[in-house]
Amino acid sequence: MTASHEIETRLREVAEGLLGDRKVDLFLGYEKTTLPFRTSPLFLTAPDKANRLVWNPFCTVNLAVYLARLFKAPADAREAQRAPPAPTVGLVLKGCDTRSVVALVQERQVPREKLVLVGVACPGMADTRKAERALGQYEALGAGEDPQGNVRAVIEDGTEVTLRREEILADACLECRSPTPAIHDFLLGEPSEARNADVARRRAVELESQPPGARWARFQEAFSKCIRCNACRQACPMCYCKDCLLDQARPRWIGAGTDFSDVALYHLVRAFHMAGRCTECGACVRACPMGIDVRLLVRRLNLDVEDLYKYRPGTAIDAVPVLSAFAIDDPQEFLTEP
Amino acid sequence: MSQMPKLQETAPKGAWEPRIVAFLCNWCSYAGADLAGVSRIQYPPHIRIIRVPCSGRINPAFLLRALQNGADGVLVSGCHPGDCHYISGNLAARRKFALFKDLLAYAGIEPERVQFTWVSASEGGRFAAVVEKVVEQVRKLGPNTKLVKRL
Amino acid sequence: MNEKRVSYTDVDALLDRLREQAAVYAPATDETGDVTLIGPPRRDPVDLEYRNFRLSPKALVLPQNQTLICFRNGEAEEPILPDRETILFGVRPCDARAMRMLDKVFLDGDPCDPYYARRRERTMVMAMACTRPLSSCFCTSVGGGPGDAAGADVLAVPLDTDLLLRAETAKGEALLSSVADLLEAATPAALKEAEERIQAAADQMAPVRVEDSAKRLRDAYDLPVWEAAGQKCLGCGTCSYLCPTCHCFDITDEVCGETVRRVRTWDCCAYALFTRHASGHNPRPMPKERWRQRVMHKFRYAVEHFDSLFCVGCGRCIRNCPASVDVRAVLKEVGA
Amino acid sequence: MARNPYLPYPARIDQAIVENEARDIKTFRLAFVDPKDAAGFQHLPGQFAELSLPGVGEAPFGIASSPTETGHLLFSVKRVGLFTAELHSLEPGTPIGVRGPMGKPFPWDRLDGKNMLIIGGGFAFTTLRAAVKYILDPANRSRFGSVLVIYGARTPGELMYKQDLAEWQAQDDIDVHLTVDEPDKNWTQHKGVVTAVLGGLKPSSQNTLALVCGPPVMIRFTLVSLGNLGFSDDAIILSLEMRMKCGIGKCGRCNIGSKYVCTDGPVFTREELRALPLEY
Repeated sequence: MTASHEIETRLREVAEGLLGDRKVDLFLGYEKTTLPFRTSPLFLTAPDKANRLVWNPFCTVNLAVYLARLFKAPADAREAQRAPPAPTVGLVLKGCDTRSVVALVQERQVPREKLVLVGVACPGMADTRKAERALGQYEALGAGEDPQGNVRAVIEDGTEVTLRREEILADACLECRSPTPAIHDFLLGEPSEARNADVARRRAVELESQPPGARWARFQEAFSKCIRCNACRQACPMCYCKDCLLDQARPRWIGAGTDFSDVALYHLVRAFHMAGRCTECGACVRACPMGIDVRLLVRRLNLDVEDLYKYRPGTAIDAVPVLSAFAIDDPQEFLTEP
Repeated sequence: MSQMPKLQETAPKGAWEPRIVAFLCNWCSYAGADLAGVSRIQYPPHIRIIRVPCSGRINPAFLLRALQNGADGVLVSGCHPGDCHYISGNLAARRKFALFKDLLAYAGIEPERVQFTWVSASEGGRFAAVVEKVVEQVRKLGPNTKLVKRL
Repeated sequence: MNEKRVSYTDVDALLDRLREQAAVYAPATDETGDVTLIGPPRRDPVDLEYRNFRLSPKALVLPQNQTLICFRNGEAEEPILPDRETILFGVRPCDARAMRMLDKVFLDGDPCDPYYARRRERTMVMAMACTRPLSSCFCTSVGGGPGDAAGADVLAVPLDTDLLLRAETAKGEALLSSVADLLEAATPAALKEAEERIQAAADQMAPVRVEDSAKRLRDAYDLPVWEAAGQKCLGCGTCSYLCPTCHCFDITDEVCGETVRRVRTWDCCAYALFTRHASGHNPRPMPKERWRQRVMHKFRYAVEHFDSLFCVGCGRCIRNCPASVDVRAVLKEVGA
Repeated sequence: MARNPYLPYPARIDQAIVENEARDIKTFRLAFVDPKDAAGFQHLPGQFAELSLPGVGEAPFGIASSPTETGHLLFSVKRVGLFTAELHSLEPGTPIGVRGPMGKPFPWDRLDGKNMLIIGGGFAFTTLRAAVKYILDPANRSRFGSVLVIYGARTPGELMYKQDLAEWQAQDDIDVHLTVDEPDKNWTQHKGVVTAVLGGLKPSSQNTLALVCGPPVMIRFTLVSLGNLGFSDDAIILSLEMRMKCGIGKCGRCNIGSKYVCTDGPVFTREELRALPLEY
């Protein structure tokens, strides 16, 4: 594993170069923020500010989420005339983030030629909540990283605590099968292997092995905490629809409140729309203020897609998205026969 | 809203009977249902048909809304592969249906609540047989309670 | 002396007694390991080892779904309002103070909101002074404090072995006298300890300059800081949903057969649809304007409208923002 | 106990009149079911009300009738969205709910003894109609000086309230100028935008207050013209539109700066608007 500070140095050089040579108009990365165990997205335009870029175990935000916004198609011809030319954007991407970008390119939301992909071989990102919880009653006042990639935190009584990286890794990272960006213009760090390629499948199969009643109970338990804030949708790079089904008023598909029926519909519809599109970055889980495992259903659906149609989202830039494609001999055992 | 089917009223009086909403494609399955009717093939009266242009038109949200509004089961039927009036609408739909059926199963909703099939315009008998099977299976499951919204 | 004390070992007994007269919400550990306010029918053992709850208690006075009107066959019916007295035990002073702000919107205005009013007048707040604020806390900068009693009927202060209890309103007085047999008079030493603990907590919080925010924000519509914060903002609404003072709502009609329910649900000014007109025109089309609205509303408009900041410094929006935008940093830039 | 402010008064659609050639503006005549509600509904021109259709929702509309027209309320509604489309589909006799009156009316105490300049454009003439009707009522007319109305629309067919306009033009206690952008062959009145007519008439700003309602573009140019004519910001009165839900200052949706359009507006002077952000 390449040390974070080396990647950080290299990242700053790359960003400074890209901006300085006018290869990009905007560079998206991460910067330090006020609280430990977090970083904030950085919208960088000045090459001399490149030293604000950081790379550490908490560079969690999937920056691809900003792309659909930056490349939003104009609403009409008049707007198209007034719109400034699309910027060229460089951005820092982990394995999962790269898959989001690829999927967005596949779905024609973002032009590949306007992007400079700075991939980082990702050692797995820490989960802010897990890290905070690991400190129990204490709060971190500052955090750093040791040479092994573990998180070191200074807590309120002044002592220093080491949190082992594996113990505070985000769930999505524990399940990650391709931490190194496959598609990139720059690659920082040494490519790393997947930690445990089976975790997602094991989790999904575990759910599947239970009887319907138990699965429903699990679904209810997981999602009844939902407060319908839409944070999962907003944080998701693949949720770019201009007019989301969930917001439509005519017909109003789903009530706005927290009746479990509406909560269930929301998450079923969203999970379905993510099937074969979710790049498993975990942005939804991180954004959820209630700590819900938002990926409970889509984790399984993505495996279905892989098993049935041999497709993994965001892995091939010229592939047709799985639900836009079909074959005459697609499996159809699920059909009812008289 | 006024265009919502009033399922409560259409249910047979007395003991609980399953209420099934069937989404049928205009070109094959609706004609198949029609043929079952004109051929006087008996099938259970528990079904309320919504005609759609093509099985490819069906958004899974339709099916969820039917369940939310009190349907005990949903049946979706389109043209057989290769017979789609729009060439490939049913083929694109087939992938969606396969995943959607799995999705409901993972959430713990009984798979028999939402069923998919193909019925051609000439298969009045097949249509009646499918309906019979769906109604029987849903009857065994009992009323849908999981997704129904009550005001 | 008004102050009473109860030993930590007797707090559960005290809560059980209160449960005889009201629905009691008290801090307890939930399934996920978080300490939250847990109410009936559960009566979990109280857990006082918490900094603050993930969710503010506002849902207990301003529920996330409130049926305003039911229409059955076209006839409008008003919903039946809850009758039961409710006691919120362990609410932090910041969250108790927030209820005073909600009161300004829903009670003091004309007309008063009958749904909020009913819940609020039947809700008693037993606030729990804060001895260990988080680094995201800044209540002392917005007029509150770790021992602030605004919005509380009873203020409890956690001491070494006891909980100090002080009635702050007549309602609180009556409540404490109804359980007088479980309480002892507080000693002067206990009072001193309470004061010291609160002061120590207050001293931990770094000041944020907001006292003149209304003035500073008056000419701040065109500052670059709005764009800087707005471009990071995902429009996720977490800040508003967790905020104890955010109260904007939507009203929608839900239909089931012949029954219609007109329901109000929480809403959020960070959403693009919040202000979009039927014509498609949107007065706040970009995240920049929406961020400006949120800050302006809390730190300027509310001051001009209600003579009160609409922020209690609980820091939930700071801790939970997926893009880690810190409202304190934004306010600081407005001051620059 | 005070009446629940979210509870609409039951009313009925008495009549629905198509106002324009495009047939997307209709005026609905509403009658309260309970005469007590009718007596209790005391409004002044400039105010608005929330119309309520169970299952569809609620939407705010300016009241187009004057309180001097008793027995009913008028609302002119353009079909733009979900609620208005539903409303347009309704037949006379259909029940409908009304909540209101809401908001501040035109400042009638300030208007006493003043000359009135009333400028409207398109389908925003609704509350201006109410104002004109109110001023022309025999019981009120002597309270005001001269009344000059300039009303413009895209085409003659898009002018609303044609019968009222004809009556007013036949009267000698009011001066009504109509203008259209695209006249047809029968059109004999002004051609062009309202500001052109305003520039030609050059009304004096002496002891005069201007009421202005119209689309944003019209407002923008009219404000410039009025300024040139010597109208102070304080003498120009506008009415704003905003997305609203509750209408009673609770839901936090319709604010422009620290003002709530529903309770502090919808009527504002230009002076008041200058202090607010351009979020409307």
